Amino acid sequence: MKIHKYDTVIVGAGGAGMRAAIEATKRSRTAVLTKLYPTRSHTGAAQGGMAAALANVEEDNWEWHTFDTVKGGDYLVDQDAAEILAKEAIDAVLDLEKMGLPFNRTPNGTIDQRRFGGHSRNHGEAPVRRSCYAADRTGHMILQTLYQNCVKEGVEFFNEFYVLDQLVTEVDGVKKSAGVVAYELATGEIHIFQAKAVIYASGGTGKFFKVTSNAHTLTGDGQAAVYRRGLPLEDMEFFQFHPTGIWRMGILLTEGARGEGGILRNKDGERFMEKYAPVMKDLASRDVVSRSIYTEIREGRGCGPEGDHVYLDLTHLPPEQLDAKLPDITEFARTYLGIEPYTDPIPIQPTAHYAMGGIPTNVEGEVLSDNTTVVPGLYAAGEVACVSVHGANRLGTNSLLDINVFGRRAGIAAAEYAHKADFVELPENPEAFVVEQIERLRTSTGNERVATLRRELQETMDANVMVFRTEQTIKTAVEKIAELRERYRNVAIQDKGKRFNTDLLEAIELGNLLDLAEVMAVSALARKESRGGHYREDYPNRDDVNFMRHTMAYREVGADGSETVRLDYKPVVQTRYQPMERKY
Amino acid sequence: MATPVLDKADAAGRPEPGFADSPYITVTFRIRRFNPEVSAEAAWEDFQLEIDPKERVLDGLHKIKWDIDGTLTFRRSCAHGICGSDAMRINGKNRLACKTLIKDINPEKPITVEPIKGLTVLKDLVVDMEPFFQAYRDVMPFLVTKETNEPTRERLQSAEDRERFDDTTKCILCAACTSSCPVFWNDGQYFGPAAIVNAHRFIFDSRDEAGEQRLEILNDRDGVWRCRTTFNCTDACPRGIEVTKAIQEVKRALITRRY
Amino acid sequence: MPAGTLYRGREGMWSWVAHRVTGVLIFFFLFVHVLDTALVRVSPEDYDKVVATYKTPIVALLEYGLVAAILFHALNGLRVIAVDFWSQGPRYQKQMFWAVMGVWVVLMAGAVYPVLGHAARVLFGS
Amino acid sequence: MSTTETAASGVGPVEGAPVYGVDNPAPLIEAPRKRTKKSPKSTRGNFELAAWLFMRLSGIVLVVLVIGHLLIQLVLDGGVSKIGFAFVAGRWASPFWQVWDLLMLWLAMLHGANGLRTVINDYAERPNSRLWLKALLYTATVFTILLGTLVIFTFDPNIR
Ligand SMILES: Cc1cc2nc3c(=O)[nH]c(=O)nc-3n(C[C@H](O)[C@H](O)[C@H](O)COP(=O)(O)OP(=O)(O)OC[C@H]3O[C@@H](n4cnc5c(N)ncnc54)[C@H](O)[C@@H]3O)c2cc1C
Ligand code: HEM
Ligand code: SF4
Ligand code: F3S
Ligand code: FES
Repeated sequence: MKIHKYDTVIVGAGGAGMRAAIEATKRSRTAVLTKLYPTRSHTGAAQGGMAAALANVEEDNWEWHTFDTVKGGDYLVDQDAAEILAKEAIDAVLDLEKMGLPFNRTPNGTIDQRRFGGHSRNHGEAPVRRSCYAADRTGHMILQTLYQNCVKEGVEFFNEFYVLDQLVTEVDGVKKSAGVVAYELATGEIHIFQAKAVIYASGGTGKFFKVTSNAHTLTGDGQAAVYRRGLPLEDMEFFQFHPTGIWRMGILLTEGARGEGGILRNKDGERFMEKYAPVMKDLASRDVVSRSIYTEIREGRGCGPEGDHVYLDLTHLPPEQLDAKLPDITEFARTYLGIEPYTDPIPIQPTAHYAMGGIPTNVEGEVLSDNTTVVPGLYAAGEVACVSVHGANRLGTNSLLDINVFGRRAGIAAAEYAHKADFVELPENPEAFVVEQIERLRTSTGNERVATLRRELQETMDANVMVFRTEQTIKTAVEKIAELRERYRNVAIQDKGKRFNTDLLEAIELGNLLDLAEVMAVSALARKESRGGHYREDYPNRDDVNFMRHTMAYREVGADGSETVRLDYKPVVQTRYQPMERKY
Repeated sequence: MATPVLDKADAAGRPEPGFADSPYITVTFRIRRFNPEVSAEAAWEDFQLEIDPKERVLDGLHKIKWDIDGTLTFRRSCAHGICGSDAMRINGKNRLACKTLIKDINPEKPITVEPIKGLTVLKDLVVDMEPFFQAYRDVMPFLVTKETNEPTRERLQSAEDRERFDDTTKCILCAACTSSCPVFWNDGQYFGPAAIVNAHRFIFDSRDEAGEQRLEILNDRDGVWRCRTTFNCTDACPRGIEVTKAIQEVKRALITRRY
Repeated sequence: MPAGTLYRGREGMWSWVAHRVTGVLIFFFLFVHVLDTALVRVSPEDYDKVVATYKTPIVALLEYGLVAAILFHALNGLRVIAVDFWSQGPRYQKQMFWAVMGVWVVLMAGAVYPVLGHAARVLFGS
Repeated sequence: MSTTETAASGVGPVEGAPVYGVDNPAPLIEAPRKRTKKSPKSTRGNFELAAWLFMRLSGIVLVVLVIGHLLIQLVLDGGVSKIGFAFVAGRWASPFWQVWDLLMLWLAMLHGANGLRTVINDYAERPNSRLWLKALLYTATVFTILLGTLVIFTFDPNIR
């Protein structure tokens, strides 16, 4: 075991983590711990773009952007945060340009912008061109540019270090962050990082679904580590399902495909979105389209021998247009389906995409231990966090924005806190939890396999808490998860070694997924309304009287060691916009 | 009821393009295993799988890891060719396991899977990427500008100037190119194509002002001049970057700068 | 080398391997060739003696190989130069490689009689 | 369904007490040479650039010289069969052929030597062996070039 001391420790090197690192490194001695090489982070998968009211191509302003964000999030958005997001968006984009990001350009040399779902001029009048982009690989360019600047600033990375535990010490009755415990993949060694400030930027948790656009490594480690220490998780029931994932694989086909004129069709070749959203049709918001697709499938109009998908039809578009505007997704269709999008429709189905919920923070990125209290020294930003700027449903292109705006804010806030604060004493045996966990798995003689449990978890999540939910399906999921958690105690691994023991880590990741799936299902069960990504068939309407509030989930450990999820609620911050019906 | 599961009988959809019926086939994966905690030697190990030939090699590796032998070790994350984690040598060529379909590499014969060449093997398919990233860091892979007061708006750049270096911005640092280069195999001192690609991305960016320094770095004994135009890098690049072309452009820039 | 660890490169790699092998071969030949030619300075008789040993069929065959090596190296060298200095060169390197092979085969066929003709006459009478 | 052909998960047969273990790992399979933080031992100057350019330029000239040489030696005049002292004497009587052969000798030797230098750099792993091989190469090259030059310039057709 090794002990390191840093002012600031950042967990995760995706967009949010590296944006924070660039600020924190300038101001304090900073270490970035990441379970992947930074450039492997899933930020690189984002295709569409990053929203900012630059008004380079048409009239626009941050106020409209704020409105769209609030409305897109079905009014569950904290409006003070959304305002900051939209205001600082402009500088966030300009900062990235200064760092070297190769945005596409307009004929007069400024950053080009394009339309994206849900972004409108003057409070919903007409679509607006707000998304700044770099071909169809904006996320890739953001990730690369941030990494390049980390190299420039000499940011200190600990690559392939898995953070497995958050250290919390109580000082005078106040819970403070003392540091983190990390596992070095290459050697199996355990490292304690004592830090004045810790920033979580460890990304999403999409891997508890089977069909997902998320990477294998997005297992919610950050959320789980914090949750396990008694800190709350906010709005975990809200998960975004993107309508167009490649059938069975979940690989994302960007909204841009429909933006370019792509049409969704059922097995009869019917353009079914005309029925569900007569005005916006295929370009209605993500949750609406996803639900429509599943309705078609359920009513027997799905395609294929098992009737379990629909088609994204691009065949009427000229091949040149596909080559110019959608090179990556046409390549995906060719590579993974062996389908030529010029002539054949692409089988698609909704895919789990983005966690709106996460570790609750205020607008400075400070983590909350209840509705208002800040945990000194603990920060979070990016998909792992819930500020909440996305509310019940995130608008496309707002997440790349989120990671830059709040990544930067958290980086500055944490480093400045580290300046004035002292190190917090480490708890006794700081490594105890991790050592125990690893030893248990390594020596377990149980008969359950990680892959089996994970498969069952993913299947139950896909079947019961995906696009459509009811009391009954969620209960089924809760029960199944409880069963899986029980069986997880008996899980055994085959690799008993120390070096690159990915077998062990997959087992630990599964444990995190199980914890978070439970929180999600329990939170969803209690929310008896439909809002944004959370759609309850038994309560199909939004209920602002009872549920205009954030869910806060806490882990309770009973006297007998039993674990339960305790739910609490937090009011939504409303400043300018009163809830209205959400129509597109 | 939630996400639907239909009876196969009542779903007489129209026939699938490219998805007729997917018969599972038996495929042998021949994997180069090495575990320093067991033996100092690397050895081949065969695994037989029932697999849909339309699945990826990565799916095959997962099947092995999850259902047969949990000790099999490899890196992966995104599973669709954008993170660059899983470059490996499949049937003798560098590729991404997640971008290679079984049916495209002759599943009749055993599919050989080995770690990429020229980097220290740590375990099974995992190699030490540090030297690779070190070469990347050595070419100053970041925008350098002299301006003292920060501009309040973006710098302008014409669409043509932006297009000039578009190809090399696609790089995902997977190392498929560098570890396919015969010069690199024997002499890890060579910067390697990936580092040159990333230098190219800035040398030809009209906004950048350190092109001269980067060229000087690549004028080094281990710089661009070591490239023997073997094109393995171009053939291997999963992003379709014309790597050799980029290297040649750097060479020519060096020459025109001198003469 | 255990089976399978050979990198399966394509035209570019194999042409480079051949270019390198032929280059080294030619260099060593040149070295010997200068040495033997130097004999003209020392003793014409010895020179003629040495050259006479070159006039056997076996050496003729070796000579044919040498011509093959030089021609390949020269033609592929021109291809490499095109890749270096012609901006479209890298894109057409495979086509150029096959063009090189084509020209090489034609030239080698053309060289059969001039180079091997004498040897044939020695062997089979003329 | 799925079966493994070899026995356990490990690698290769293990006989007797295992030598390597979790806490006593075997040496890794190292690459021949690795880049490290110290690696770019900067070699300022344009030597590599010049050498690279020289290879192309000399190559182009050599095409003419060498192919011409081959044509004359092997094809036009009847091939190796009639080469002899008299033949050489006849050719070197003309300054044109003297210059031709001189140029060819120098260019080919320098081109070849530089080519071999890269080959040595690529394959000789230890700095020491690189040093020795190159020393040998350069000596041989200088020797050959000087010898050849001497022969061409001081050639005496009346030596008999
Ligand atoms: C396919 C796809 C397309 C998208 N397209 C868009 C788009 O067009 N526009 C948009 O705005 N948003 C888009 N999004 C959403 C957006 O890309 C993500 O939400 C965002 O990139 C998340 O960034 P992040 O920095 O929070 O996390 P990530 O980029 O996921 O980074 C997570 C980091 O945490 C590290 N980490 C995780 N666990 C640990 C641990 N235990 N210990 C140490 N380190 C750890 C990882 O190594 C990684 O570096 C898309 C998402 C997907 C999946
Ligand atoms: C006939 C015309 C010739 C041409 C057009 C030619 C061209 C070239 C070129 C362009 C290269 C550089 C290849 C690279 O950098 O990848 C090269 C390399 C080389 N040449 Fe030549 N060459 C010719 C004749 C010769 C001769 C006569 C010799 C021997 C003395 C020779 C020996 C070599 C060697 C050893 C190399 C190095 C190979 C390597 O590094 O892979 N060449 N040649
Ligand atoms: S150039 Fe291509 S092969 Fe090389 S690292 Fe980049 S993406 Fe990979
Ligand atoms: S493989 Fe190597 S030799 Fe040059 S063309 Fe590519 S860098
Ligand atoms: S797993 Fe990301 S590139 Fe293959």
